[in-house]
Amino acid sequence: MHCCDESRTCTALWSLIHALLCFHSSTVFQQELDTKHDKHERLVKISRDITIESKRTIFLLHRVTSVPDVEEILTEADVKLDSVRQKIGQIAEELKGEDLHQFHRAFTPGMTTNTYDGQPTCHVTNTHWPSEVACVLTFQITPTDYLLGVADLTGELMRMCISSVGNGDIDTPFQLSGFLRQIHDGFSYIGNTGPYEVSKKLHTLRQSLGKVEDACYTLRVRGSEIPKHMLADVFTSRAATHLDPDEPIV
Amino acid sequence: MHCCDESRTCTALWSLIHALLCFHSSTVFQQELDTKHDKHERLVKISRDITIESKRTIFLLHRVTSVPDVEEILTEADVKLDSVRQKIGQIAEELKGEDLHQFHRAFTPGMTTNTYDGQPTCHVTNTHWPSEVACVLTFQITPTDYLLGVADLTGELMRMCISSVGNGDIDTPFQLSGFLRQIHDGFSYIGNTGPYEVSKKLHTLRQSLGKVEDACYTLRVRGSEIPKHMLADVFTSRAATHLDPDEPIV
Amino acid sequence: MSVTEMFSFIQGFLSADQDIREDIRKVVQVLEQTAREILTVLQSVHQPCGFKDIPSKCLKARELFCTVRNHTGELKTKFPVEQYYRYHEHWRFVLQRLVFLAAFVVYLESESLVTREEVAKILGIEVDREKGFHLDVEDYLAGVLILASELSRLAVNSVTAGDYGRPLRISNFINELDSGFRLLNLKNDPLRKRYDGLKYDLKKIEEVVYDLSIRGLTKEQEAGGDK
Amino acid sequence: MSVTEMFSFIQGFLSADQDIREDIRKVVQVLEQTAREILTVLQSVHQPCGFKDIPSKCLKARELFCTVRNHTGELKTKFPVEQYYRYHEHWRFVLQRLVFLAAFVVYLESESLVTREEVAKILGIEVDREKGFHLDVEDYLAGVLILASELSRLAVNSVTAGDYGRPLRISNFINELDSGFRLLNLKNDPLRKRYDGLKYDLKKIEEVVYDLSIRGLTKEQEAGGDK
Amino acid sequence: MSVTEMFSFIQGFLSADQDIREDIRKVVQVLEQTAREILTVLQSVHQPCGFKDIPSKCLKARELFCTVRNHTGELKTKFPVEQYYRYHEHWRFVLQRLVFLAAFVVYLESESLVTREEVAKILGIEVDREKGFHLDVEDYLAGVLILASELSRLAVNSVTAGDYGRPLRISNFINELDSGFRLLNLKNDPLRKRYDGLKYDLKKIEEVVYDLSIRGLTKEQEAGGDK
Amino acid sequence: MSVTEMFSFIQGFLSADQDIREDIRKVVQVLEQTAREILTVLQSVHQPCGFKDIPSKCLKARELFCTVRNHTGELKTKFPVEQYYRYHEHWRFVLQRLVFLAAFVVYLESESLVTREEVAKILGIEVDREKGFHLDVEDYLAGVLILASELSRLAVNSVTAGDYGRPLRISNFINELDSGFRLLNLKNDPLRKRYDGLKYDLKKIEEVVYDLSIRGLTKEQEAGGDK
Amino acid sequence: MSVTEMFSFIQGFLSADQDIREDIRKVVQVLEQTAREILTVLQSVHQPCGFKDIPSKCLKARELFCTVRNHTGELKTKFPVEQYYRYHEHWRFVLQRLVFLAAFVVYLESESLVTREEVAKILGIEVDREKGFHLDVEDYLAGVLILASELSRLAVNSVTAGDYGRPLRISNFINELDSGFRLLNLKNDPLRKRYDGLKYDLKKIEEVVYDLSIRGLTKEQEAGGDK
Amino acid sequence: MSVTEMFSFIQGFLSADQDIREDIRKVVQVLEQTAREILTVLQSVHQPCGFKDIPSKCLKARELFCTVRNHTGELKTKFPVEQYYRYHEHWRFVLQRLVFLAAFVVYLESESLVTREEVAKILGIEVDREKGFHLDVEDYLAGVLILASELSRLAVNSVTAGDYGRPLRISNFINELDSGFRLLNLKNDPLRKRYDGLKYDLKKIEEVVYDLSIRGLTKEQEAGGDK
Ligand SMILES: [Mn+2]
Ligand SMILES: [Mn+2]
Repeated sequence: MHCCDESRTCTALWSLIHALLCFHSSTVFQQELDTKHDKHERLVKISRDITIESKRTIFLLHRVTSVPDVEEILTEADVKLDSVRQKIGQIAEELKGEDLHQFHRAFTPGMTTNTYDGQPTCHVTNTHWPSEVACVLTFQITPTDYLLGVADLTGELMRMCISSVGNGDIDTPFQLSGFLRQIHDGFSYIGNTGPYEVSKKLHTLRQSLGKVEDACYTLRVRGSEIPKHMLADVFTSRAATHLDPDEPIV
Repeated sequence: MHCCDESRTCTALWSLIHALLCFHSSTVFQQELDTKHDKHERLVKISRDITIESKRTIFLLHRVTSVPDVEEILTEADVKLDSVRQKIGQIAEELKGEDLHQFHRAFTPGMTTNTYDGQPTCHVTNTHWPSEVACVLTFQITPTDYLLGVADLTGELMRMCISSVGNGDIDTPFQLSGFLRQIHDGFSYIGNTGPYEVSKKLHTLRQSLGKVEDACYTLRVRGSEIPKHMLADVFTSRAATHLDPDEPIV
Repeated sequence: MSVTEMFSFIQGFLSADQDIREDIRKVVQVLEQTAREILTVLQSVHQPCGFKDIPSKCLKARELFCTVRNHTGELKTKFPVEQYYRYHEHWRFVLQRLVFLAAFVVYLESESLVTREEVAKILGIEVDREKGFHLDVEDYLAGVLILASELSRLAVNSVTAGDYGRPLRISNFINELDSGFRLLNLKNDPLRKRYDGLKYDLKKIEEVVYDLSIRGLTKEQEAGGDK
Repeated sequence: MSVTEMFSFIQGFLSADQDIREDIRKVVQVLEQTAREILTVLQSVHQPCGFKDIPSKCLKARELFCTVRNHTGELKTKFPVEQYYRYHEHWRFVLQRLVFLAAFVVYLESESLVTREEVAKILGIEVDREKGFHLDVEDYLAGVLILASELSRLAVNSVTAGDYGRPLRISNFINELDSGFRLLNLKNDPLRKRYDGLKYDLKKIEEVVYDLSIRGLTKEQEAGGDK
Repeated sequence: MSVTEMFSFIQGFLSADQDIREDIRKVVQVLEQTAREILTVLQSVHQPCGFKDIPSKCLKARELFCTVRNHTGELKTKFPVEQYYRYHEHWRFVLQRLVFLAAFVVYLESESLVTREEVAKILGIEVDREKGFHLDVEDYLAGVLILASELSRLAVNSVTAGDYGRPLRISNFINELDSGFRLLNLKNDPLRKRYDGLKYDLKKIEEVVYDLSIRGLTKEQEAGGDK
Repeated sequence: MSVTEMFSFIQGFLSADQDIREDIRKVVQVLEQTAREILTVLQSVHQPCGFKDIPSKCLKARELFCTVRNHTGELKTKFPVEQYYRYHEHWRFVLQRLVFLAAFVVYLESESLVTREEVAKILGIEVDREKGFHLDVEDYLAGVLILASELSRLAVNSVTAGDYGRPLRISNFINELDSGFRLLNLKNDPLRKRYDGLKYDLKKIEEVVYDLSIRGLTKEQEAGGDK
Repeated sequence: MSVTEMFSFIQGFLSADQDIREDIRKVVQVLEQTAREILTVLQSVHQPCGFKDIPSKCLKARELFCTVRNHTGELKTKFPVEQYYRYHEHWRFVLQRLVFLAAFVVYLESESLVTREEVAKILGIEVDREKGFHLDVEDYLAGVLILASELSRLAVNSVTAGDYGRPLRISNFINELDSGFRLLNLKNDPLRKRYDGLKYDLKKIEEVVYDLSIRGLTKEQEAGGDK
Repeated sequence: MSVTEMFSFIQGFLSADQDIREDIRKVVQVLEQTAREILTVLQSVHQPCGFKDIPSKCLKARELFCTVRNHTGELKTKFPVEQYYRYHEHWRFVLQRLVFLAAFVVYLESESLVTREEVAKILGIEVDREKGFHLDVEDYLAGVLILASELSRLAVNSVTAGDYGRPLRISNFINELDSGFRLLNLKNDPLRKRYDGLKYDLKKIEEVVYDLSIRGLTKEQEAGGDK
């Protein structure tokens, strides 16, 4: 009933359209739609893997502040990052010859995790802004992805700062607060010029910065109290009881 | 600094705890957490596959109302369903010896699609309530999953009804409206006794039923108009122009 | 200071992007205006008097499509061609409307379905992504589905205007269209939703044909011959 | 009618489930009440006067844990054992509180971390899922993290009460705990969040130790001997 | 200690309140179950076969309302009558459903709007707040609005069942109801929102009557005599 | 203290503003009541019996518009005229309803579209912002769109009442309105959304006309002479 | 017409209710204003200079409570006393604030917890529901919890003002309060949530006492004699 | 055709309005850019090194305010002055930010609260509505509340930078501000919400002062001479 009876009602015109539509669409259109959809699915999967792998690496890097053998951890992190790089390569492969933005949403979550993932490694070794991330990737990260990644990084840095204080590391918070303040000022300079997601991150960033500033404040207030004549005394006893001798002193 | 200096401050007690916690947790705890997490990930993946595969089958079954070779499609659907069954087997395998509910959320989306997936096949061949679904599955479906699946089925049946009307099939809507009304009354009997998701579906179900009832109404109002003396005339001409001769007549 | 520099740099990127979007928005506004004008021309076919001079209305619409081609030509120059999907959302809506309008004109002229190639030509854009500013498949399909809904309205109004043959032809056309769509495995949500609407259009047209049948008005038509 | 029958049947399932939940809720309420009583007993250690008779308070808490074991014994009978995770949410919260309370008692008694086995025994439940109503790993860890926060408070109050040795020992204990947790790769969100809180506890305790150090009060302690 | 004493005293208050709420919740659950059973009985009038024995269904529903009266009788004993509004939220929802069901039965029996007095009698409660457990005006109105929506569905299904006279009578009834509501100056938000839904019900029923009118089916009805 | 002084001063500002808003709210409430009364009068035209005495209903409505003018007169005195847009939100809703009611009366009287000037006169307000409390263009358009939806309902009900000529005239009227709106370049969101509703009204009316056409009821009308 | 009559009758009910609510709102606004004035008087105790003349501030606040009693007296006359819970939401918020203010005054005067009876007397209302407009237990508790948070702030500021004895006394007071609350089996959500805040207040105060202890400032206090 | 003419005429109105809004939006974007630049300049006072050259930063900000005045000057020309509130929403947000920035500069320069007059002068706009483009009271208050939150951050960072006197002065300033706001009877929702935030700022600053007091750092300050 759905299919017109060719011998009676369908004219040549209709059969032409029929052919054109039914077969054209079932082959060409469907193929186009399917290819697109399957590629999207693959990108989602790879992106998911990248996120998991990146989070594991971040986790590993957090231990940097607390273990003696930093080198070993960095090596391990590098191995993990290699696998991330491989997966990013896969994305690049999939996107070869495609318009990046068509599938952008598919892999963005993975990429932003990765952006900040690259950071702590560099940050630990030298406190300067890392730029090698861009080189690692074989395809372009959009500025938005980059900004979002940086914003996520600040959250991790805040956590790092709080645990530094807990561990008695006094320099890191001050260094971090300056660094975070720069990022914060940068973000507020960009303001609502950027896309919505970036403006939204500004709030979280401000909270992280607040926590780091509070930590610095606490350290300063505490440190202010040592009576001058006791100073030497205090630190010898401290070192003797539970501090490593090579720990930086206030 | 994080690691206490054994020779001085750490007593035997401390080293015991240290051993217990650091190594116990990194082996036993971590293993337990990882196993759980990985299994969860696998289940999510299989469930996703089931959903895709099931949707494809439903899609195929929709064509039943419009193609001449129903048998062929049913065979094709059966092949597809076999692959779904295989995947469900994988879930069952993963859950062997596990508490079903621990991972429940991981595979529910896939399972509910599948519940209603089984239905149309049966519905097309015989209009009775199918119960074989339960047998196909090698593990128990919770009543909630079942109800959710049935509710999703009604949405599909509503679509089927509307296209039947479009195709001039006049019996299906009346059959479907009775069937849907029974399901609707059943759901309203259960009311808010069930879990939240079930109560939520009731609204959608009511909308679907409304659409089917409207369709029946339209058919009745339309059909009421044929002047008795024209009746025979109308249908001969109709059959002659664009209806299959074996189409059921009002 | 290096961080400041980097943020200024990024700000540059973002500003450039916003400028592009602003430019695109302006051209798109003009396109929307022209699309509205074409619609006004074609809408009159629903009026009883409008049925008489469909050809002249199509001609007028064709002329307006020249303007459309100028605007799409301008649109292409507003952004790097390989970033089509970055700015897709800006013109997606108007492009679907234009596909519909082109499909409507072609239908009124020849009662046939416009192909993707033809639409692209009418709008002055490409079919293949590689060749430049192109017509996305989904946008083409969305435009065709708008046509279906317009034709179901036309079926109703052609009866009012006393043209009893057209609804039958529209019915066949929409049925063919439905068969075509049924072969597609639509995953894309908005398109799937629009396609669900097609069933209601189909139902409406079927009602019209039924109403004509029981009154013997279709036979009359065949006997009398039409168009 | 078959559909009606089936819905009655399902309604039976759902009612049974709700009855089970109602039963569980009742036992859980009693458990919460007992947990609150244990807390009241243990809270008094924060008071200056409370520091003197910690042992007697621990004994009293141990007695109340007998009642807890009775209730957990009853809880087990309320639902089929293999459906533990189906109803997990009902007792999750109170179980974590009880783990904390058990861990607090054990800490006050021996300044050591209660093991999962010990906790299970104190609460009258199993460690292995296979053996019956058990203690989920995550609930154990959550309970331990509550302990950390309580101990940071205890460190503060022990200084007020004039006990200058305890904060140092608490500091070491929490540091060990932190090392342990740092080895875990926490994916589970609520646990991860709670763990983030541990850093603040650590910071607070570190402040106390620092305050004692710069005043030479830790040395005094070592010299004088304590506890 | 005085503070402790006062808090113990307060705990007495709170426990009493919680016990009352627990008791109310239990009765309300039973009421909801009975309401659902009445609904199941009455909903079968939408089935084509259901139109034949409306009287028997009404009888069955009336019997179930006896059970309702028992439960409302029990509900009254659960709390001091002057504290009606303290616990109002607990039974508000089920009471509105019951008003609807009573109004539906009365409509099916006599095609008239149940008055507040009648509903109160059917549910075994009072109209005046002073006399005891009463029916709040807003709950009565909410229940009546649910009826309107059910009747618009009934109008559609009665046509399907071949009863062409009923929609016209429903249309008049709903129109009268609408006039009634327009007299009210509703500020109360949830009621106002529900009332907005009445317009859609009205429109829907008018379109059913229209479909019958244009096909001469209303006249046929009048000619043939109805009810 | 200077800060205190400044804040006291500011409090004066804020109080004045709040008083004005309170006053406006009161008058607006009365206006809403009158609007509801006019609506009740006009609604009866949808009833079969209501078709007979449309003129008398219009007269009654016209009388009530006198009251409206008194209230708008009072409204003007409640705030400085140049701050119209500061308080616009307060009366926006009721003004759109009143525009609709005025447009409905005028349509029923003369089957023509009320102009902005006429509405303003009926409501006792100005057209030009410069001259005082005026009718914002967007509010005028919103009111006209409510009329379209009311007329689609009237088309349905006039068939029920046996008046077969009116739907055709309504169809022409709404078509003209639609052309008018298509001339507008609407960016404003709420108005645009309402305008999208006009398409549905139009389609509905066209279907009514179709139903009459296919049954030959329009010709009958023309033959019999109408209006 | 009977339906119309019933609805007119119902409108009477609704209007009466709306009028009562309007009246209540007005009195409540005045109460809020007075509450804000009392707060302003009491807030100054946080200032270093404010510590000197707490008694005079308390006297001033006591005077303002006379005004409060006038307003609560007026409030009672606005609605039938048995419908307290019908309109409870309107005054709930301000009553909790007033309980807090009364509790704050009493604390400042005597460093003791105001009882429910005392508060009721200060506010000119009843303790027992039976005797008239009364103070709901939950509102009393809510007000007391606001006091706890205010006292944690006072502890901080009293150190700034050089009063080292007060924090210790506040700490004891809040500890006692905490024990009291732990006796309660709170199920009620908003109160439970507020109670969770008490833990933070307690911790904050303990830290203040700690800061004093470690610096030997508490002993100094004891030595020097206190209050 | 008369309807067409009227709609063409209305299109004129709408276009004019849209053009004005487009113009306003452009100027507002530039204002926002300048506001962000001022913010960047002033935010550097939170850096330890930033405390040294506050005066030079203030000078730089003052220069940028010249640009602001140019833009506000331009903004005024974009629409008829009496229609301020028609377009208020467009510049409301940026104006509040600018008030904050002006208040911050003035605070840094003189540690005093900028008056409404001063702000208006800095921004190149009027205080009185009658005189032209003015500063709405609520926008002034909103900007001042942003300042409070910024100052609580400054108090923290000034301690980090070793400036122990500033927090005390900030505390007094915020206390005075709080008293001022308590004089206001805020009903307006967004402003009320912001004001609730002030309490947290105040508490935060008080704790900073506390930390300094208990360590004797405030006295040291006083002894050493300050500012
Ligand atoms: Mn129809
Ligand atoms: Mn501190």
